[in-house]
Amino acid sequence: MLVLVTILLPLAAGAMLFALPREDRSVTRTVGVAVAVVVVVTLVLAGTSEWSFRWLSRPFQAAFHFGATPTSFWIALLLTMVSACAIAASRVARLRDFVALMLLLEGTMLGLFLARDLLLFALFWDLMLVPVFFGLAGWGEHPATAWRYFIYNFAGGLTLLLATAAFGVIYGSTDVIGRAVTPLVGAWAPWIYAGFAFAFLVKTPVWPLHTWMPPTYSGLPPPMVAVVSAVQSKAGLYGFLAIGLALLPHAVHDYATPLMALGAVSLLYGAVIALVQNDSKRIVAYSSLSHLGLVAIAIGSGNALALRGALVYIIAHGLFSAALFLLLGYVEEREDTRLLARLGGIGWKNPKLAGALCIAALAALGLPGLAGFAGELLVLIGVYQAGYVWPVIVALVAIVLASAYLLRLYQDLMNGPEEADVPVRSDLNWYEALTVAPLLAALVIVGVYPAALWHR
Amino acid sequence: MTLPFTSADWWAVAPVSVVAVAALLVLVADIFSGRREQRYLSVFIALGGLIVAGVVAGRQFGHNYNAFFGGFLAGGFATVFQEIVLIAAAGSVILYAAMGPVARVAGSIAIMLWSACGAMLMAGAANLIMIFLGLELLSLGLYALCATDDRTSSRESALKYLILSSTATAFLLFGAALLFGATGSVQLADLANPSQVSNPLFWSGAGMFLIGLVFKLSLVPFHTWTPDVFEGAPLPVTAFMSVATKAATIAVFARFIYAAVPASVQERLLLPVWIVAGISMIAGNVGMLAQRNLKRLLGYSGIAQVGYILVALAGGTPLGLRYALYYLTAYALMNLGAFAVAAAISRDAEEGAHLHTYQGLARQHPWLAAAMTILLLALAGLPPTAGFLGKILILASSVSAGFVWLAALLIVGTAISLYAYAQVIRAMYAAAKGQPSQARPFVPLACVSAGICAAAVVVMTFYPLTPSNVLPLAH
Amino acid sequence: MGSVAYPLVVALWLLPLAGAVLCWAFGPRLRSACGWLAAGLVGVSFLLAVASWGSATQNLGGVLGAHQPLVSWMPGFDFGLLLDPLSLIWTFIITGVGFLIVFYSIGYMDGDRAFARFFAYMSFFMFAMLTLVLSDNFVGLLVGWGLVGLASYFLIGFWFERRSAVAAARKAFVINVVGDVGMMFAIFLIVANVHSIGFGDVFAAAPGLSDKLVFAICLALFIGAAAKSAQVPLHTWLPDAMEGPTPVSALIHAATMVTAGVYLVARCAPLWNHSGSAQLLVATIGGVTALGGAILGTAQWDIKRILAYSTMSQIGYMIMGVGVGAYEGGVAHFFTHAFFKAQLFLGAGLVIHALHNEQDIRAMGGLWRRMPFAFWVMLTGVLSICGVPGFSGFFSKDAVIYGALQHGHPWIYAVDIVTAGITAYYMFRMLFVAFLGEYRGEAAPDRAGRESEHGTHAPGWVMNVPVAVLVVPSVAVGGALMFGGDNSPWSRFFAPLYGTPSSRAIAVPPISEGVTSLVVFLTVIAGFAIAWQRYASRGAQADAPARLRRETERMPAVLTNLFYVDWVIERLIVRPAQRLGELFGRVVDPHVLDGAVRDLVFWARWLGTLVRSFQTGLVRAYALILVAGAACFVVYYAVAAGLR
Amino acid sequence: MPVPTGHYVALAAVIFFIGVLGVIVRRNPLIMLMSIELMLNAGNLLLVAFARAWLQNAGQIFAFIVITVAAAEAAIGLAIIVTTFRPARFVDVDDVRSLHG
Repeated sequence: MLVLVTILLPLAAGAMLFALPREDRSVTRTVGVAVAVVVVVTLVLAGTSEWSFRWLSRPFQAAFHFGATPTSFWIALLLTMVSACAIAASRVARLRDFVALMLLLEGTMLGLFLARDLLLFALFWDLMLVPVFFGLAGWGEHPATAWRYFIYNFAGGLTLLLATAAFGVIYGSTDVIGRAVTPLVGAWAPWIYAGFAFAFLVKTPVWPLHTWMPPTYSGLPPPMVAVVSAVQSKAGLYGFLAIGLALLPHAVHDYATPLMALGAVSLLYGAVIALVQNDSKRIVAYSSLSHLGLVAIAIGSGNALALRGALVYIIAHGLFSAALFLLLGYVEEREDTRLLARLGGIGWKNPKLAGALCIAALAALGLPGLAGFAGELLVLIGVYQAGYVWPVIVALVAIVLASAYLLRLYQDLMNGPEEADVPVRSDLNWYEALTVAPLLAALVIVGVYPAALWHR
Repeated sequence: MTLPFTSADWWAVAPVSVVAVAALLVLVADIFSGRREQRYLSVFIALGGLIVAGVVAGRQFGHNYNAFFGGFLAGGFATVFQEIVLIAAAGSVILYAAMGPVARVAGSIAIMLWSACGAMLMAGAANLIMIFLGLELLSLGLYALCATDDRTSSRESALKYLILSSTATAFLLFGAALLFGATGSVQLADLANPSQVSNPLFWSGAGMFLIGLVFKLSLVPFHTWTPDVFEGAPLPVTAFMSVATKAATIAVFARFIYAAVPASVQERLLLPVWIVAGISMIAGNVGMLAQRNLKRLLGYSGIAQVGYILVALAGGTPLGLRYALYYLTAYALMNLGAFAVAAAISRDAEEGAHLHTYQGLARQHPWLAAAMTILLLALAGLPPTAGFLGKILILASSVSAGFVWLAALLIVGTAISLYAYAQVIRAMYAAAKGQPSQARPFVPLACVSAGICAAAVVVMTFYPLTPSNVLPLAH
Repeated sequence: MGSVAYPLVVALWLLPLAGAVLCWAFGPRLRSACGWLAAGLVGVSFLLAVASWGSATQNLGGVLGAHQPLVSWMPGFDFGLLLDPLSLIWTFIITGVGFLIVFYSIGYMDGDRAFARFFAYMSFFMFAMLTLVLSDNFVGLLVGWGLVGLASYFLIGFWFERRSAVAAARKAFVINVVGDVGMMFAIFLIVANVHSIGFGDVFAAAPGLSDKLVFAICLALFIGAAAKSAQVPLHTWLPDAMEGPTPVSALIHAATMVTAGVYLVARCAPLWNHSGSAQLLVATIGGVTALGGAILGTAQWDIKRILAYSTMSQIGYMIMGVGVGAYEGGVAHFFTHAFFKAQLFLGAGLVIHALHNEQDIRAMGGLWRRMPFAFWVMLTGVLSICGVPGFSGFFSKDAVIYGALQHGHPWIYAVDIVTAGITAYYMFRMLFVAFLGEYRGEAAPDRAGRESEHGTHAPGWVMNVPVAVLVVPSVAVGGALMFGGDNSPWSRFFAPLYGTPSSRAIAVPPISEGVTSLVVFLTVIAGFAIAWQRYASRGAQADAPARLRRETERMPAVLTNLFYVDWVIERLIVRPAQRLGELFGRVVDPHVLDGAVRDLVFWARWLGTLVRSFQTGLVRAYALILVAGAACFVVYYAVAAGLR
Repeated sequence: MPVPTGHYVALAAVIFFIGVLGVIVRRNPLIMLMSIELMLNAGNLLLVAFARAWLQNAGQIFAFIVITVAAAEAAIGLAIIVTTFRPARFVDVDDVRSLHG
């Protein structure tokens, strides 16, 4: 029951905010943050309890079945945490509608990650596109981006739909996520897997299906892009873990090489582009294309250690990409630009901002002792154990490149001589600092003791 | 002399009769009513009649009855389709009250109700005569309705509809005659015996009969009339046509393939229909792209949507029929809701048809825009709407029936359709550019209807009512 | 395997971290107290290190030193601290020399606008370096490895409003990441084959592994070592690192961090012992670095860069030593080098500080009269680094050189000797040009923001005392500990780890140790003589400025361009990567990949126009289409009826 | 000696085809309407012929109903044509093409 509350609360709150008569920023933010925090609590209280209600009996069994699995619990926790921070950090125009959208986004994504039924998963898969779409349409830089985002991901959603239907018909039930089911085999399996895989690859995204992502990430307002890049991009990877490997392991295994190849290409491709981008948000966007390629490789390897690492890395990436986007948002807010060429020397006057950005960037480039490193190391050890050498080497090259472009990002913003033409800036105030502090703290904790994620 | 019919026979057609009488009442009331309240009076009488008919029909659902020597099968199957037709009629009649002033309301409403009678007859028709009768009753009414407006486009649509539809009807009749020749019986049930498999009369008859039906379903390449007629006809008529005609025709089609086609040849006999359905799913959706007129756009969309419904039937399984009904219901609600919104924002009969009218609707009537968004997303098959669940069910049944290629075409078509429906949504949420968007009328009745449709479309996702006991033939 | 002293170890490990956190958190409030705080905490952890000496050398149940797991990720992934003779030596240097340098910095950084931040970084560095040397497993080692890289990054780029400093910091970090990546690969190899990351398990399993595998592991490890210890070809970051404040150069880029490579090889001796080819590789790289660094040192004018190249060259010696297998020799050179190189840097720091940030020795001269203290400090340092008999450097360098011969590497032996001569040359060159003759510098303009803001002031006692203290070991420690070959306290100290040097000796050298020392001494004299003749003789003193200018002009391009290593890296790696990025970002992404999707949309629209083109509006056309469709139906059914 | 049913079928087919041609080629809506009537009557002919062949009067009933309906259709059709072409001097369906695309 509590799990249902966890999902419905943000949805209801979002709808209520829309009904709020007029724009009242303080009320809006208070409500939004309060709800987001409460959701964190309820999620933790709910733990892995379940709630189920019959939906379909024909043509296959389907149920409104919610409940966290050990894997999805952490992703959901990440989601609620990032959402809380992001909502707290929201300072856009038309705040009421924006926060409402953020809450709807949180609710729909909670539904996705807590869904134990494939059909439900597919439902929320499409549903979670809508808030982002309106976010892009209402606050983005080019409306066209919204359409690109929507069309790409909706196409993925459709193949997901077809695959789900086929799975349900053949398997007789879609109420299968997170329970020990006999894996699906036979002539159908590869096609069903293809349907799922396409959707997941688009969403992650993985090369060459990623072109919707850079404009989306650079176009969205920082709080929303923080949530999208941190958690929504994990929907695909979670799908690979909870659906691909759990229900169609043979298909995943048979087509592991293409998956890993795409992951490897993404790793290098994203990293190389990030080296030369001038738009700071795009650097992070391409970096996440690169970083998530690593998880794709881990999934392809199917090695137990690598999958543990994948979970750690999913969480880690969520944390540092959210932090990076929020902080870059603060920078842009102060400077009215996010072009590296026009920025510099912010660090002197903004030690807190610089320090926070530094931690986030270091976590992203895999500094030992922070979460990113633990994930990378476990993943690569596992992949190497599984006998794949070339993806490991590619990943190592990408790590070097990552250190190059992330330092470039940090230094070009914070270091160097102060630009003459930039206005006098104030450092993060305690409230702003509070919106990123939890993420950075979590980065350190997970980095020092990642075992917490699988000792549940 | 005494008629050979029992009271049960009359009870079987009671819903139809109620509607017919309601139409008469509308006309009579119109004589005695003054100018001002005229159209509201007619609308409410009509709605009352439709509701009564709906209740009566509902009473029949449980028990199937074979009336008029097997000419009309009441209950179950017929009831469900009749209810859909009644919903369509109600949803369209309301629009007369919702829109700005339109000519000849009472007459139009009466004719519409009689057309509804035809559609209801088709829903229950079990022999060729009844099918033809119902079809013509429906069509003749629509010919007239198309012309009720004073615009040239309205008259033009009437002419086109008249000529093309009559031609198609002629095909249907000729096919019916051949089928009669094949068996010597007009009963669909008698066609189903395997001896027909090798009868050329049966094959050619079935072929021409299907041509007539496929035309009414406006599947490519028999769709050419649809966009023009949808655009030309008055808004309520288009709404009615887009739902009632399709519902009634699908009833006949379903009954034909389930009851009249020998199972052994079903696949070979119906292949062309599935092919045109597949083509329609693509053609209809791409046709929607870059349309500037909502009615025309929905005309093309209807072409594709019927394609989806046929995909559900493709399996020829009872389950498939139930999913077809589910999606048909959903489709009816989506279309009626969309037309209700169109009516709600139009000061004259046509304004709601033009997409530029929707510029910045979200600012003025956010809830109306929200309803429209839900309805359009439902048409596109996005959650949490019946369109989404319907698609899942259709995909499931077609996959289980082995029609994967149809499922694939459905997916492709849907992907395209989203882009097309999105044009409208985009217009609504784009800031009204150019002219300061003029204050729009706010017609509660239409808004209520739109709201009900939108809500129903959402609720249907969570309570997927796919009626059981819808046997095409009572055995 | 716990022990009494274990909590002490944990404490001495964490104290600098506490210092870092405190300075970072309360820096603005503590202000100048930060320096004392950081120095104090480091001092305490030095005392703790001394206190845990006993437990480091004890041998309980086959486990040498104090060792105990702290936390476990999963089976085989246990993390703990290990304090054995090897890590103890490093701990002494890190905390001891570290303490002196931090103390020195209180004076040196006085008045810097980021005073507190500096000490936070320094403390953080020491914590990281302690993690590196105290960790009992490869992942912990790697963590420390990465963290010291980070600390060095922060401190090189300490004055981050200077583009050159920022660039140097980035360069150092990226090259070190290359090294980290190499070590990661070694860890993959180890885990895949040994299924554990603990030193104990791995070394125990080493004999069972195939030669090729051991070589691969050693190679991968050594990539890390080379990057960290500035070995060819990953050395280019070290000279640039001199952008950092001088105490940083003294502590990180001379005494401790850059010797991590030596520690790694010495720590993994069991692996290297099983792969002769790996030993040869390491020794060769070390030799090349030693020689190359020395040669480049002769061409520098910046006092800190001269010291940087000398550091590179001396680390080359150490790497050679541990490479050939003379582990305690290499470690010994690290030990003494830490003292005299720190002393040299701090001495240079005194000079630079006094001349407000003038680093070019051509602009110095005659300083021995102005600042005799600095002169004597530098002189003793130079004598020590050159290996003049009696000074510490002599013993350690001798051990390395003779070790090469003992383990049968005559070529390396030769290279060592030559390098010793060159070293003498360029060190005395620096000394003479900077301190003898007449003062050539015009009061250098005060470059704002760099070093301390206020101009020339005689270094206070805060800066002098540490330097003075350093002189003692850099002169005496060698004689005290390393005299007497196998029986020297040093060898006995390391015997539990490595056994005695002669016990591992492969060949009985044709040349005795005494002769070696003599030869080395003669080459040193030669180097000294040339330097004297060129820079200190009366003739040279006469027209020093002109001679120096001429020398600057005549300097061979290959030396001024540092053997073109940077140039090659730039052209072969950096530029191509950037071009590729441009290509992908500007062309492939928008036009090829996204373009493909846009084409799909285009075709959909095209199909739409096609469909609509049938809607001519002509009834008869519609009728025709209808009939055509009907005809198709009829044909089909005719055929189908025929088919049955 | 009765005429075999096949002849009726053939005749009906011919009439129907003529009707189809008329709809396609003629531009005068009135004549198009006539052609449609022709097609319907072809159907009627079949019905009657088969009714006789099978000795089933359902065919005749069907035919009567069709005739009735056809009459109604003609009436509505004429009305529509009149309203449509009232302004025009010549009656030509090709002039009616404001709706297209």
